[in-house]
Amino acid sequence: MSFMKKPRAHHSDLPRNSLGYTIRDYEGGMSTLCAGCGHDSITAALIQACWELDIEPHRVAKMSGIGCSSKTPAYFLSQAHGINAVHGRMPSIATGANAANQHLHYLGVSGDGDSLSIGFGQFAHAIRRNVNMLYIIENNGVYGLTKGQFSASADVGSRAKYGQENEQPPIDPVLTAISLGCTFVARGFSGDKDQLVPLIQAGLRHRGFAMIDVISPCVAFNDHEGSTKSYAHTREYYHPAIHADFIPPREEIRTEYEKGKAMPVELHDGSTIVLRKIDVDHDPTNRAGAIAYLERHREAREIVTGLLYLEEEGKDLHAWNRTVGDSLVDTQSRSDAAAILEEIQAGYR
Amino acid sequence: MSFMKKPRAHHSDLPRNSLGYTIRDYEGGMSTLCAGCGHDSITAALIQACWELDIEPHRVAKMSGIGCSSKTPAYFLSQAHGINAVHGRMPSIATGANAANQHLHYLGVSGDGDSLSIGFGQFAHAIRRNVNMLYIIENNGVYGLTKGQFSASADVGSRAKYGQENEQPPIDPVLTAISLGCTFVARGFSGDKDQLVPLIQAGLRHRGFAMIDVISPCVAFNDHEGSTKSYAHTREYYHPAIHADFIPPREEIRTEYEKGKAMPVELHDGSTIVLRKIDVDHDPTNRAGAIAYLERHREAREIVTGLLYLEEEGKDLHAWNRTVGDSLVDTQSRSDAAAILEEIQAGYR
Amino acid sequence: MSKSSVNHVNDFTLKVATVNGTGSASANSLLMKSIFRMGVPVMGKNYFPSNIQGLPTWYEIRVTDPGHLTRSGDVHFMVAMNAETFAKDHAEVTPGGYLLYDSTWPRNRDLNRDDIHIIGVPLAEMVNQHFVEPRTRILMKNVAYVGALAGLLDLDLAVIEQLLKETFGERKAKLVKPNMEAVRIGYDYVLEHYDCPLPVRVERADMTRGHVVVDGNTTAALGAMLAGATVGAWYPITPSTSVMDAFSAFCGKYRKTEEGEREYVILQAEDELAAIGMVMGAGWMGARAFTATSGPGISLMNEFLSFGYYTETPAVIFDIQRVGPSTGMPTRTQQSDLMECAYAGHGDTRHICLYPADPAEAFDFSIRCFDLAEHFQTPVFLVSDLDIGMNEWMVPELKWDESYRPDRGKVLSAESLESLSGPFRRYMDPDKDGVPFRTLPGVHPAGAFFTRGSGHSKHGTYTEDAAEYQEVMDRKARKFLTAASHVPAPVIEYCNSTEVGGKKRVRPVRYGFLTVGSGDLAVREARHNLKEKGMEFDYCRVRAFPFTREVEDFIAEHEIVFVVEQNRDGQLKGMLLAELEPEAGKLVSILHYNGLPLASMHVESEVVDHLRKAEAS
Amino acid sequence: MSKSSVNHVNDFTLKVATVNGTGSASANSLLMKSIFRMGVPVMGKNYFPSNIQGLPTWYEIRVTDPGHLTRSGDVHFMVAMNAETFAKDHAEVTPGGYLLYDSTWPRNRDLNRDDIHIIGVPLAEMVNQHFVEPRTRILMKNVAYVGALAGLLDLDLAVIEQLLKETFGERKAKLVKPNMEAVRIGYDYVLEHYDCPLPVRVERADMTRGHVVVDGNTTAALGAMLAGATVGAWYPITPSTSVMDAFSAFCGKYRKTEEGEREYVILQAEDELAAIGMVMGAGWMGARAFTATSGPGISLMNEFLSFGYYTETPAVIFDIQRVGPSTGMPTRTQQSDLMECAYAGHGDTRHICLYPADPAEAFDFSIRCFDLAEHFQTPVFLVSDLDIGMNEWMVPELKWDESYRPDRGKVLSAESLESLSGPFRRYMDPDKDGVPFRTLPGVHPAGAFFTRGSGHSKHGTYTEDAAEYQEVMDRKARKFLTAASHVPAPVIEYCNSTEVGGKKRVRPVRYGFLTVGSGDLAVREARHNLKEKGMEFDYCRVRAFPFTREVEDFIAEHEIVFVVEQNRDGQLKGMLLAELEPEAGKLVSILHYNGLPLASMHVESEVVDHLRKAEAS
Ligand SMILES: Cc1ncc(C[n+]2csc(CCOP(=O)(O)OP(=O)(O)O)c2C)c(N)n1
Ligand SMILES: Cc1ncc(C[n+]2csc(CCOP(=O)(O)OP(=O)(O)O)c2C)c(N)n1
Ligand code: SF4
Ligand code: SF4
Ligand SMILES: [Mg+2]
Ligand SMILES: [Mg+2]
Repeated sequence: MSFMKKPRAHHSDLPRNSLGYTIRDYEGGMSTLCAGCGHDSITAALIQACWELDIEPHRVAKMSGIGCSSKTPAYFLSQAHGINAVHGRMPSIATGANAANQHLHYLGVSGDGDSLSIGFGQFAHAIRRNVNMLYIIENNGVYGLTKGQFSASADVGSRAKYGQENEQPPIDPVLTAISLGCTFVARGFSGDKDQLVPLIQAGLRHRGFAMIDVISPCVAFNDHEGSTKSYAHTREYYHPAIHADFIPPREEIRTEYEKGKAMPVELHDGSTIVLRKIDVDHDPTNRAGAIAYLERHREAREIVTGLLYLEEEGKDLHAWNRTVGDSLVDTQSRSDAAAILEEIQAGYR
Repeated sequence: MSFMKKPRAHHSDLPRNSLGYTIRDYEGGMSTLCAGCGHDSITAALIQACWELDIEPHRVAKMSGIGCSSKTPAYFLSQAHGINAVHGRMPSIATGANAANQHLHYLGVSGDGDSLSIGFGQFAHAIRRNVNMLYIIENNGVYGLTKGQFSASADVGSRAKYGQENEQPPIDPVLTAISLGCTFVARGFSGDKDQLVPLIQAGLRHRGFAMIDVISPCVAFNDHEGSTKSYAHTREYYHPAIHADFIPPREEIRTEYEKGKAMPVELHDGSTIVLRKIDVDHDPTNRAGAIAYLERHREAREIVTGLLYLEEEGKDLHAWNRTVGDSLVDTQSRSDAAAILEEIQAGYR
Repeated sequence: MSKSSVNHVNDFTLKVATVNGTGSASANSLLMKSIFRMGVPVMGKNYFPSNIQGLPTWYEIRVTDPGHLTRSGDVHFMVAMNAETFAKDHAEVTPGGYLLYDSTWPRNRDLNRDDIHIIGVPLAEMVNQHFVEPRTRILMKNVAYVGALAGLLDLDLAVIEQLLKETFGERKAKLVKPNMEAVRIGYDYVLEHYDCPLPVRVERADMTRGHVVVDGNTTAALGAMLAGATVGAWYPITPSTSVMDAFSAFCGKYRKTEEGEREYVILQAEDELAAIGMVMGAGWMGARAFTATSGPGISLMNEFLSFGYYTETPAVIFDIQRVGPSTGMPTRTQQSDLMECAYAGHGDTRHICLYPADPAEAFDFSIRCFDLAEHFQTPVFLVSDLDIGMNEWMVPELKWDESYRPDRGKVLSAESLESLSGPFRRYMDPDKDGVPFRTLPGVHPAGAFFTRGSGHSKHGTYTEDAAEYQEVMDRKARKFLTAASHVPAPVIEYCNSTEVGGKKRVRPVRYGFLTVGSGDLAVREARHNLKEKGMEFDYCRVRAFPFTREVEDFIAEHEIVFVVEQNRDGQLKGMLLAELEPEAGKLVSILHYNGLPLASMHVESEVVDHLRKAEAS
Repeated sequence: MSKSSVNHVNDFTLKVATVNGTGSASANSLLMKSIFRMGVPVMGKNYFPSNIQGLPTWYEIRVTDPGHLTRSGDVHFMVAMNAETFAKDHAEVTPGGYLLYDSTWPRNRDLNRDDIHIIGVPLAEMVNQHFVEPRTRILMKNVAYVGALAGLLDLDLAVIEQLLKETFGERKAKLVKPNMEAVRIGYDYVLEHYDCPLPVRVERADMTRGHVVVDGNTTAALGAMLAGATVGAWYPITPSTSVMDAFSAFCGKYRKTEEGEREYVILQAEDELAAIGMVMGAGWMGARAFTATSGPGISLMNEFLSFGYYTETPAVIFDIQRVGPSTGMPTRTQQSDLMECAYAGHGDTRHICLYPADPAEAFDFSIRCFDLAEHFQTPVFLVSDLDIGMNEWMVPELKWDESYRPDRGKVLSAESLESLSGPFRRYMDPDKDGVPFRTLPGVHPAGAFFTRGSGHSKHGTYTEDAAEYQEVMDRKARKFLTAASHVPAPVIEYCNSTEVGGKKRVRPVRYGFLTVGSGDLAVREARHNLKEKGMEFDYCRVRAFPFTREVEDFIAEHEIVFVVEQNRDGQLKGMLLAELEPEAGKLVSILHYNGLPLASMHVESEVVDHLRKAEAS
């Protein structure tokens, strides 16, 4: 249960990041998910990514909706505030929180049911507003917590545990996000931590809405034959399109990348993402091209992964609002209130 | 007001369709919209399309949400049942009604606010279910009825009546619909009835969800300079990509079309749509191609119109549900109820 | 042993504490069902966590009189299989009771009450010796405790074997053998090591004939199918999900043509707003349609419910209540949506609600809901709860009333429309019962009109006119009054009632109990126990909103009416006060809202407390 | 002329019937404001349609005592500019009253009452002669009737000119001249053709000093700005839209840095579910945040409101009520969300509500809402309505209390967290007032905890434990009790009250009025008129939910309390019954719900009726 914090004994031998924290300091309560659930692997990747990035744990705001996936913020960063919204409505909570205080790291975790069914409108509009946050969809193609109904990301032809076949086209979070103007769109797999960790790091550093769709098999209800979100199926059709190396500010880009195959993109805070193309026909900075690329591979049933689209120039919520630098949390009574009131009322006589 | 029916004097000189109706029989109450509102032109196109198609007026179910656009079903087909849902939720009403009775023509009218803001989730999911209906978005880029706020279809850089500039990327109903797997996607302009009428006819005949995004300027709040949904701007950037001729069943395809430039597509009921390409680089039956085409023209700020994507093979709601042919409205008590009850209860002892 | 022993043949409570996801649910069900098959009345309640695997879960079985199949509050026998909750479970046993644990591992020495009997059985050890496959080992440990209990409580192994055969059917018949081996492992061990059967045990009887064991979500779904519902739209939410699962299964079997075509549509909506919208759309089209949900879903449906009320669109909503507010405790029970359902929506709205007490009534009321929704052209709620909906109840067999004909309400046919002289007017009151005529789309051009949630006149036209608006609202208020004489009357029982010349004559006592829904049996048991202590109470169970005349009279007849309900704020009491304006101070709340089903003991002690205090002051 | 004449100097009602979208709104506003500037108390109410152009619209101006600036129910002067509604408007004039119409066109001969004075002015003809541009002609016709009224009612042309100058400002100064010409056209015509001024007219006075003319959405927004709200999230809906428009305008002026950077964020959400979610997110983060909406929006917010209640997240919601149910009549007023707001959400939820009576109180209460929301860590409603929110009221100037300091509630600072000995526990009750301590994100690791709408213990941890769940719910109930002594007390006025040694001593009369919000002035006027007829009533205006002690006492002190409210179902009465359990039969409803603001005449006649009937029986 989430209140059973893991013993935080001091492991003096564990490596420490520049803040002096070991990776244990980024852990949370004990998971209550099923053994083998993909979501737990994503939790582990998040912990590693934050530790490596030297993020102060308490400067993160963790947010989620409702579902097995949405429970996970209780399992990492126990020194950070977290909030479990109602089902599908985390994007609005995140938007409001971010509006009030732009100085925290916003980390949202959702499920495919939470984001693509009940929450689809809020998901789309948070993208439109380019809220500065990392938004992870732990995508298993089913409703885990309510025991195995198809979600809106279930592929045509995918079979449920008891045999029914899905015939409705899936909502693909990646395609949707790109077509809605999302400025950072990636796909990962809970089973590939090496790929996932730098994606998470880049997403956290990106200024704007960063969406990572992580295929995360549900061992209880959607890991059988016939499911297109099982471990086996994902591994078979897994297709890394691009590899993203996240390089913190001031760190040298050490490797020499072959020209045309690698592409360093500098983020607003000075860090860099080096995109190494595995598929040369994919340009992750061209929206139309990225869509066309996805379409081609969709037809081949391939699950393309990596940082699929990136636009570093988009204005985030505070940029287009032209908000002051301070957070908007403090409210003091104004000394000029009476004068303002008088000035305004002059027009009401 | 909508209850002030126009005088239905008999104009014996008006032409009649094969059912013996004049176009007057397809009219509705008097419009209460602003003089010059684009929505009224769409109403006129709908009236003409239904009359020409020889549709029995009372076999149409008219549905809408809330907004100026959503008022229009009161202004056509007064012999048809209509329903004004709550704001943004017409798709669910339409889905339920259609589920209950697949034998009517379903005609939904919505606005950009109604469909892309509050109703975005329902809009997307009605597409996923491929509900057999014509769904028109009367797109003016603003909330007309609540007096001029930007809607989610407002373009970046578009200016509101009192000068504010929109900085959030628009949700494009056409791109969205195609990427969600919509089987019939078109765009029209309230100012071009010639193009619009056959699109409406084809959409009504298409089995599945047919979406037409109709640019429909709001003269009260969004027809000024700087607006990208004004009459002037739309005319300037108007770009017909493809022309669709709708040809009823049994009617000969008379014109000889130049090869490669025209493409007849047969609909499930035997009627045909002949697609005449104006832009040869656009293939309206290729999803990836259609998206790429749209993206290219979007970058040029062009408003491409016509039947932009068509898939005639998709299963509609009743096909994937495998519903019986009858409507599901009649309920008689079953003569075998007692026996069923006994059989079922045998398992409860 | 100096300690006393609970000595109840066919009258005790047994509780099993396990971890979820280990297969204990089917073992517990087997246990309960085998008692039922022995002809002994039994109740089974499942307290499960809101996750899939690894958290504490309990199953409570009560063996008792058929009229008291409810929680009493006592636990006479605890099967403590979960190390994490062992201390709590151990503490909960009634003095003189029994605790069975898995003695494979040593238990905490501190947890060793000397006023209860502790029975160790090395379940894991024995099962692990016998079975190899890890998952089988986990599952069989549960079957083995069923075997141990069979020995201790004197359950019939033949009955257990028969149940296993039925469960596995032909396709999985080969599973019966290993399961019976596991049963035997437990059974043989206790027979060898303990004095079996115990004083607390089951004895074959003949008290379950004519009864079935079933949950209320299944029966509600069955009602919907037999009432002819053809469109079901829903969004999954605990504890309502099994309503649509059952509806789907029933329709799959009884509602397909020979070619396999479906005479129904089930729509898994994207959320509850869409689910109720679909139901409204189908209802407007003329089909019988329904949705099933729980509290959060009702909250999301508020806007459409207001629309349904105002446009007079039939719709049926099954609310399977769970613990609120917000997400609350999704797998625990409560009656805390009473107000929300009755008044859901902004503006002056009110909805017909039926409150079943058990799965049998859920079946009847499910059917009634569809009739009322069409008769009164309005949303109608079946307000059930997790306890009724998801627990297995022993109830009298469901009966089919052969005279039943669906009440489709006042719908004008094509013929009547054809012969209409003037235009069709949607919102009139031709019969002075507040109920207008309606027409269905596609039937006839003369029936066409525009349904709108905005202001409309009695003709169905758009209006912003003060008088026209009010006229329609006033008629709707009259319609609601009419409904009060159509909804199920309360169940009322007097302590003193005599039949004189075929007429019932009653003499009310001073005090009455008034309750609703799943409070029924616990209040009845409390009433029974209090009577044995010399305190008499009349009884009223409200079965519908609007409240009927009989409820008003019952309250008027008594000095104090104890209103027993399962929520914190006394919602039913508040509604009674607001709607009926009884004398001040007459209604006294007895509340229970911790998520467990109401226990008779709680009711009893609260009443006694209140009366003692009242006397003292 | 044999007919009588209404002869009221500074005491009459004038109503203007026009078509919307023609510019009449500004003409009417000019009319009202010029009376105000002449030192004469005035009320202006706008009855506009729910469309943009071409439907009937009315503006009602009442000139009277400052205490009765409310609808009386009479119309002494009708300006009938709309052919479509002419018959109805003509019928509405009080005998002896006046009707002005545009005599450019002949009017229907049937519509020619001989008990009123009919004044024809060829407005269109004269205006069309003078102006050329079509749009100008339409606009100027309205200005011309203002001119005609100036002549007939003796309004000061200099005042009108000054107002025009202020309206157009420097940028559009050249518009003043043509407007004054149009004024003159009407003015000169009536002076030439009628005996001006009429017996019904305005006379300069000095009764408006220290007052302003303003609507309640503007003042609520002003309150929000001065209370320091920094995040506003909303979805446009009539009649609440102008709240956020005004907030945006005020912030644009007073809340920007010198560089033009905003110290606030206004979010136009995609719907009301998102709007309240944003407010909850900002409140959780520690900012003062609010939304403005109307009935349908509240319905959509139910789920999040339940979340806010249960997680104890501050939020402020302005509900500007309109006519329900469903879409209802969006441009008409009602008080029909009283119950919805108080109990919004499933499960046991209840919310603090403040009920302002006019724009001045909307200002004060708007500020109070933010303090209460943070003090009690819960959603708080400002329950206003269209009448208060969108009509222009003459009210005493708004005053700023220099001693005001925002009450940010119990928030632990980084320092207190630093020195915390144990872990932070979110849901305790350290001060025995039911109010726990909270922490804000990002402040200190020791303050971290997980906010959840699912079951939680007093420590803030996840729980499914019956006792832990209940403990938190019980504390919340206590918190709500505490709130009852923090919310605004009712305004109570007795007919007989004396001061003895500085202490007020009252002797209640038999009957009392009890009302809420915008019912205030109409009930006061009714009370005043009834007193003149020899009938005395004490007065109570409820200003908040939970109800305070004083409300309970007021009801107890009177034989009958007439509960006057603007909805069909007597929602306030129902809440009073449910919450306070007064003696049966004591509360008598006076209801008004046709969408127009309450008129004093209606209250008066209903009371008289009731008492007459009671006497007769
Ligand atoms: C309003 C509402 N409706 C329904 C539910 C029930 N519910 C809880 S989680 C869930 C689906 C979760 O699916 P997903 O987001 O894919 O998460 P997963 O469990 O698969 O990780 C549903 C339907 C709810 N909590 N609230
Ligand atoms: C729940 C709810 N929120 C808000 C409104 C107010 N409202 C009515 S129409 C509308 C926007 C309509 O915009 P659009 O759909 O673009 O239609 P248009 O008037 O531009 O044709 C809004 C916000 C409402 N009716 N219901
Ligand atoms: S049910 Fe599926 S998603 Fe949920 S915890 Fe288990 S494996 Fe993970
Ligand atoms: S406001 Fe705009 S959308 Fe509405 S009727 Fe007028 S022109 Fe049309
Ligand atoms: Mg999922
Ligand atoms: Mg619009």
